[in-house]
Amino acid sequence: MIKKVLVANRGEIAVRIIRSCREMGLKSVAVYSDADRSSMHVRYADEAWRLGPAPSTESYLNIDKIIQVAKESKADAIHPGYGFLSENTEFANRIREAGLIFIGPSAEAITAMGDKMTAREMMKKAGVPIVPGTDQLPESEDEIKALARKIGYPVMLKASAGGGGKGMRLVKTEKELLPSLLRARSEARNAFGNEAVYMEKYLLEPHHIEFQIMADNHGNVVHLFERECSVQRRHQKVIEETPSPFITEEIRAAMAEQAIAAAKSVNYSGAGTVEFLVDKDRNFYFLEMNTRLQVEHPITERVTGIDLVKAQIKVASGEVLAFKQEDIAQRGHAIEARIYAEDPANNFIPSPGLIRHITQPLGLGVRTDGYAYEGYEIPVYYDPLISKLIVWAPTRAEAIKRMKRALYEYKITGVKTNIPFVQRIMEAEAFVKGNYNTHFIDDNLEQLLQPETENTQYEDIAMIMAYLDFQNRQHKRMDFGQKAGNQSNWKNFGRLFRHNPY
Amino acid sequence: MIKKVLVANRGEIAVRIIRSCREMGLKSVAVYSDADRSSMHVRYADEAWRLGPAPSTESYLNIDKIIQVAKESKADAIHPGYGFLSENTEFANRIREAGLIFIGPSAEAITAMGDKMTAREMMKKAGVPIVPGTDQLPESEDEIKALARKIGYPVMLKASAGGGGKGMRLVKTEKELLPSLLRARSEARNAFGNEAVYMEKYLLEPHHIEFQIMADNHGNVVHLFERECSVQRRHQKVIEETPSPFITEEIRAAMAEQAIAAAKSVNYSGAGTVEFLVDKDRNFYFLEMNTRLQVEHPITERVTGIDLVKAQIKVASGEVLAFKQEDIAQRGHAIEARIYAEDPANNFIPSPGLIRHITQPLGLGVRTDGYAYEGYEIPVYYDPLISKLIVWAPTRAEAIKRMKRALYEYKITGVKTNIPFVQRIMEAEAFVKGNYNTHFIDDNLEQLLQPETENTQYEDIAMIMAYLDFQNRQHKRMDFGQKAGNQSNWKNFGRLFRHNPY
Amino acid sequence: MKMLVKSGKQEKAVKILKKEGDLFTIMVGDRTYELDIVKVEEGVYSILHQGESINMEMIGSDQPGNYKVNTLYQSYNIDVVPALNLAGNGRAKKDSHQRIKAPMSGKIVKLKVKEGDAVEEGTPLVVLSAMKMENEICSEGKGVVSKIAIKEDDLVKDGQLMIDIKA
Amino acid sequence: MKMLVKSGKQEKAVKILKKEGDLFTIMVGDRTYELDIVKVEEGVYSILHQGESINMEMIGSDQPGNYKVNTLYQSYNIDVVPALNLAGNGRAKKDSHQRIKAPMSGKIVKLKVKEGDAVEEGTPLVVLSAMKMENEICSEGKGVVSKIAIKEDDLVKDGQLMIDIKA
Repeated sequence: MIKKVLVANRGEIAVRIIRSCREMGLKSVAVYSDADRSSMHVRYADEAWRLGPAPSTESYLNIDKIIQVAKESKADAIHPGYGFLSENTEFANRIREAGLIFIGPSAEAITAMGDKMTAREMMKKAGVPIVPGTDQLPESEDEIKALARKIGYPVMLKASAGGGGKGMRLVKTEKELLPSLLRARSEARNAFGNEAVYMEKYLLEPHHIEFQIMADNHGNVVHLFERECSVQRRHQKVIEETPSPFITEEIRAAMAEQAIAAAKSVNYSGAGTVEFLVDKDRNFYFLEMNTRLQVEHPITERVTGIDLVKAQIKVASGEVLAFKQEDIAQRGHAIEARIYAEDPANNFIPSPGLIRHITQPLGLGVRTDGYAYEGYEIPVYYDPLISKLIVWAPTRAEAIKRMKRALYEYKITGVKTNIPFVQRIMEAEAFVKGNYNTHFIDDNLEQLLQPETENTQYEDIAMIMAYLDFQNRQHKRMDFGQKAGNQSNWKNFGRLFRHNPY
Repeated sequence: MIKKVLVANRGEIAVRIIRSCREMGLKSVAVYSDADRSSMHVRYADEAWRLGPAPSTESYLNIDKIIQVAKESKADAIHPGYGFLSENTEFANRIREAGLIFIGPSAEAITAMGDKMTAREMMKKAGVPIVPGTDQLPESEDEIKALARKIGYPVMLKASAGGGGKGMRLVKTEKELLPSLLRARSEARNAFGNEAVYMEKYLLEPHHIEFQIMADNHGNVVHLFERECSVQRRHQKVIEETPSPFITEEIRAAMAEQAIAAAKSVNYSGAGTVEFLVDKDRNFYFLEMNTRLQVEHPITERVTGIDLVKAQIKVASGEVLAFKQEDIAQRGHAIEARIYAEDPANNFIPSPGLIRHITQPLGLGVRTDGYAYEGYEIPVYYDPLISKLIVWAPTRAEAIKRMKRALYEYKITGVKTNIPFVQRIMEAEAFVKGNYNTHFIDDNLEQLLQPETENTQYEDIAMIMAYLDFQNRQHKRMDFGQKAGNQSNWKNFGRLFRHNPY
Repeated sequence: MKMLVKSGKQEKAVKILKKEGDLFTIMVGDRTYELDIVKVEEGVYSILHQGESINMEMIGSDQPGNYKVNTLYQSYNIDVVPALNLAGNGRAKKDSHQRIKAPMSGKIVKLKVKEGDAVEEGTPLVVLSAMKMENEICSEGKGVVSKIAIKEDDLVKDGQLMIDIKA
Repeated sequence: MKMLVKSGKQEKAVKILKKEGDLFTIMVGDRTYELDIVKVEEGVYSILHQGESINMEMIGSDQPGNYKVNTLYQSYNIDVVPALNLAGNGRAKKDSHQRIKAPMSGKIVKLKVKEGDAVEEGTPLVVLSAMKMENEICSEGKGVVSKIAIKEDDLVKDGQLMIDIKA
């Protein structure tokens, strides 16, 4: 039924979605901003259409233009990816009004779950446990302070329309409350066009564990097990794994049941994720439901063998789910590392720029979902995610070792990345033992940022290499000046660096 | 117990073995010929030691030198990979005499199975069905002709010490017999240092189906199911898949039983492969046993989840197999395509040379085992295998589509490759239906070599691009001559091709 | 200088009608294309044509103006040549020599003819070993070996002249 | 000209004692190394040292002789400088100016000071947005804003001077 899919996104997720379209024999339409003309999703799709200037508000968030392109290109369905318009009710509605298929749940489900406060209310009614907290915060600063005192510090500020850590702030003392609120509102406004913020109790030693849901339009809802996402920095996930090393079989079953109940309460359709916070005593609370594909969906794909994008497209076409709950099993262990263009040594500031060299890790049990290539300039306008590195192995211990091996192979030059930081996480005792919660990075930051112990020999050799390269260049330059004379000299020298197979 | 592994091989298999060593925390020692100083296995290993000049006889086949390097580098085990010395009894013996561990079976098992004629004798005794054929061929040309007539054409010439299609020739008529024998002997001598050749009946519409065996030193022997390897060109495998679309569950069980019987008859230890020919009526015959890791082992790894190199190393360390027969299942479907540096349009002649550009396929369900990188010059001395592309999906139909998607992403420039040819195989009706035997490539060669139907538009655009590039270069060159004058002109033009993200 | 572009038997004139930024309006033969052309990697171009995303890879050769242009499955051998040269172009076709070039890089393991030998179509000339395979190279026609430019054990490069045969 | 090589606080003389093919015997400071050095990719070298396989990636900067050299986990910032220059080298250290440079490429969303303003350690100066995150950049010390080289909505490049503060 669906023949041509417009992917209203960019970066790795656009490429990933187009991959599945290609495997299904569907035509794909990429859209791009001026900053993305040479981006991989444009090169990889069957068609590519311009949206507008670089800022997302004028391109990837421009509903009118996206629908216009869908019509001109004769696409019959739109996949929103994650971020951007993926949880925007108006977008879903406008697509359906235009006679096109939105690859996602109903606008009602998005509205219900998209507004975190409404979602809390609904879960309360459905009997799903929720974290103690407030409705939308009032204007009065005194009232806000009173609410925070009542809940008790630390508290969490969250964008009502939020997701992905944007507009989220942890507040530990009253002094930080108002400045953090301003920042949260500003980020929420920029990211979602909605500055409503609410407040929740901050749980102790919490785990962030989520369940993948898949539902069709015929009343079938299944879960595809959990993802443990507690390795976070500033509420931004860095490492995800499945199964969770923390929960027991009983808790897993109870959470799965509640996740399905949550999805059913909004007549959910398509792929969705029910996020829970789990405290140190394994009490779990509904946190939010993301009504879209999740960044970390590949680890679920790896342990279940199900291609979630294909499943989404089939559900949107009206098909019945191809698998029943009893068909779905978690096999082995998968870990995902998000590779960001950022500088961990310098407070993790983003590091956009030109990719001078990239070597992807390959081989047994390794999957890379990325979009960067040699010579690509990562723009400053969008997310710093370069790629996702996913490994699988029969056991968690082996998966960690495989991840270390893959990170060893992963070379990206030109921009700074968090690869060495992720490597350190894989070596950290708490992570290796599976004994960590959302404070893991903060608690271990010093160790995670520590450089390798000094190696005089490597430093000496690095100095030698700099010297040789410098000399090599000097001699070359000299030769440009004096033609005949020194020529043989530097050429000889130059040749020392080139390998001749004959 | 094993702490440092010397890998007595090169190319993709050396890299693949070192990957598993790295994941196990073992140090790796690469060895290299002069043609391979800049090869990936040298760069990827912890240590790298020179063996000698480019020709294999002076490097990768130089037993003395390899053992000397093992001692100097303090390696305690040697992994032979496939090809080269992997099935050389003397090598296995010399390693053990030097007090080192050979990661492979006993010298006796290699001898028994390595000599194809001895192996046939043993299987006859063990009750495993074998293909009608001869012992080592006599010197007399008349006698050879008589033997061939007795078996009946077509017959197959095979190197007694052979493997991997080297020294193998199909002979359809008496006229071809002696020239083919000369060629087979020459190839056998060069590849294995042994020119003994024997003759077998050539079966009708045969399938080449093999079983992966894993055995430890404590009497445990398991099989890891079959691989269908009937897509061959000149007895060189091109595509392998598992499960086989041809055999039934009953035949699979019967073949597995015989494969285990074959391995037990030589007290086998480590990873091995029992190859069968299966005729159109699903009668199966023992063909040979390869006493080493097989090129196509990754598809077995993918459907069973077992890392065969790690399993080999553990067995060599004296460990008991970590899995029992009932733990091993075939899940989903895996296909491997061998990517060769060769020119299908020009009689498949090898195409060594400089890799100017390479883009590896990535994403869900794709594994690449290769060793080439941008700027690497594939030497003329060794095998033309660049990499192996392995895909997995829940079903065979989806795996084929995924393979097509991965091939679409796979770009290698500078040398000619068989990527378009493999793409065509994935589209061929007989392959898609799973209805093919070892004649598949010959029977479909014309279709498999046919170029895409003409696309005037693409040709026009290609002409435009050549024109623009040419003009661009011309203007650049002019500018070198006349400094100031035309400068802005070509610079402007040059800039048209560069994307500026700001 | 006016240039023509050749691809196989086709010969067309190319004319840039307009360019604004990355957008080109170009006429090739009697057809006009509006193309959005961006160089994305060395020798790799992303081209948008009426929405369609086309990737082309250009490989220059030693000969100026000669390109191999790869699209997804197709590979075009294209020459950009001065318009003048085309008329009187009679190269190679009527050559009475058969120039045997190495079809791949490799090593000469056997030389089967010597200068002055008469050969037929199919007469084996040399055995070239590359990547572990021995490849016999045969004469494509009748003639006399006029020159042998290699000897046994030589390493040859793809395209290197090995033997000249006079018809 | 005699050159010295600096890495962090280290300063060493490098001397090539011998080279044969890819094999170098080189003295750095008072240690001698025998290295087999091959360039394998642009800016990437494979080095063998007593059997150990070491990969180094060299990234040159705009400043001649300045390199970032990456090994597996370590990154060295190395300068090759004329021996003469080192003695009287007193740059930067005693500078009484605080030069606030953009720590990343991005967009100035808010400018929080103006020329002439007095600032303390921790005074917010600008808010820089990059990759969807807002980053507040603060003064590292006390002083007076002597120059502002940017304005709101400007796109800045990593390392670009934004504000000059006089102590």
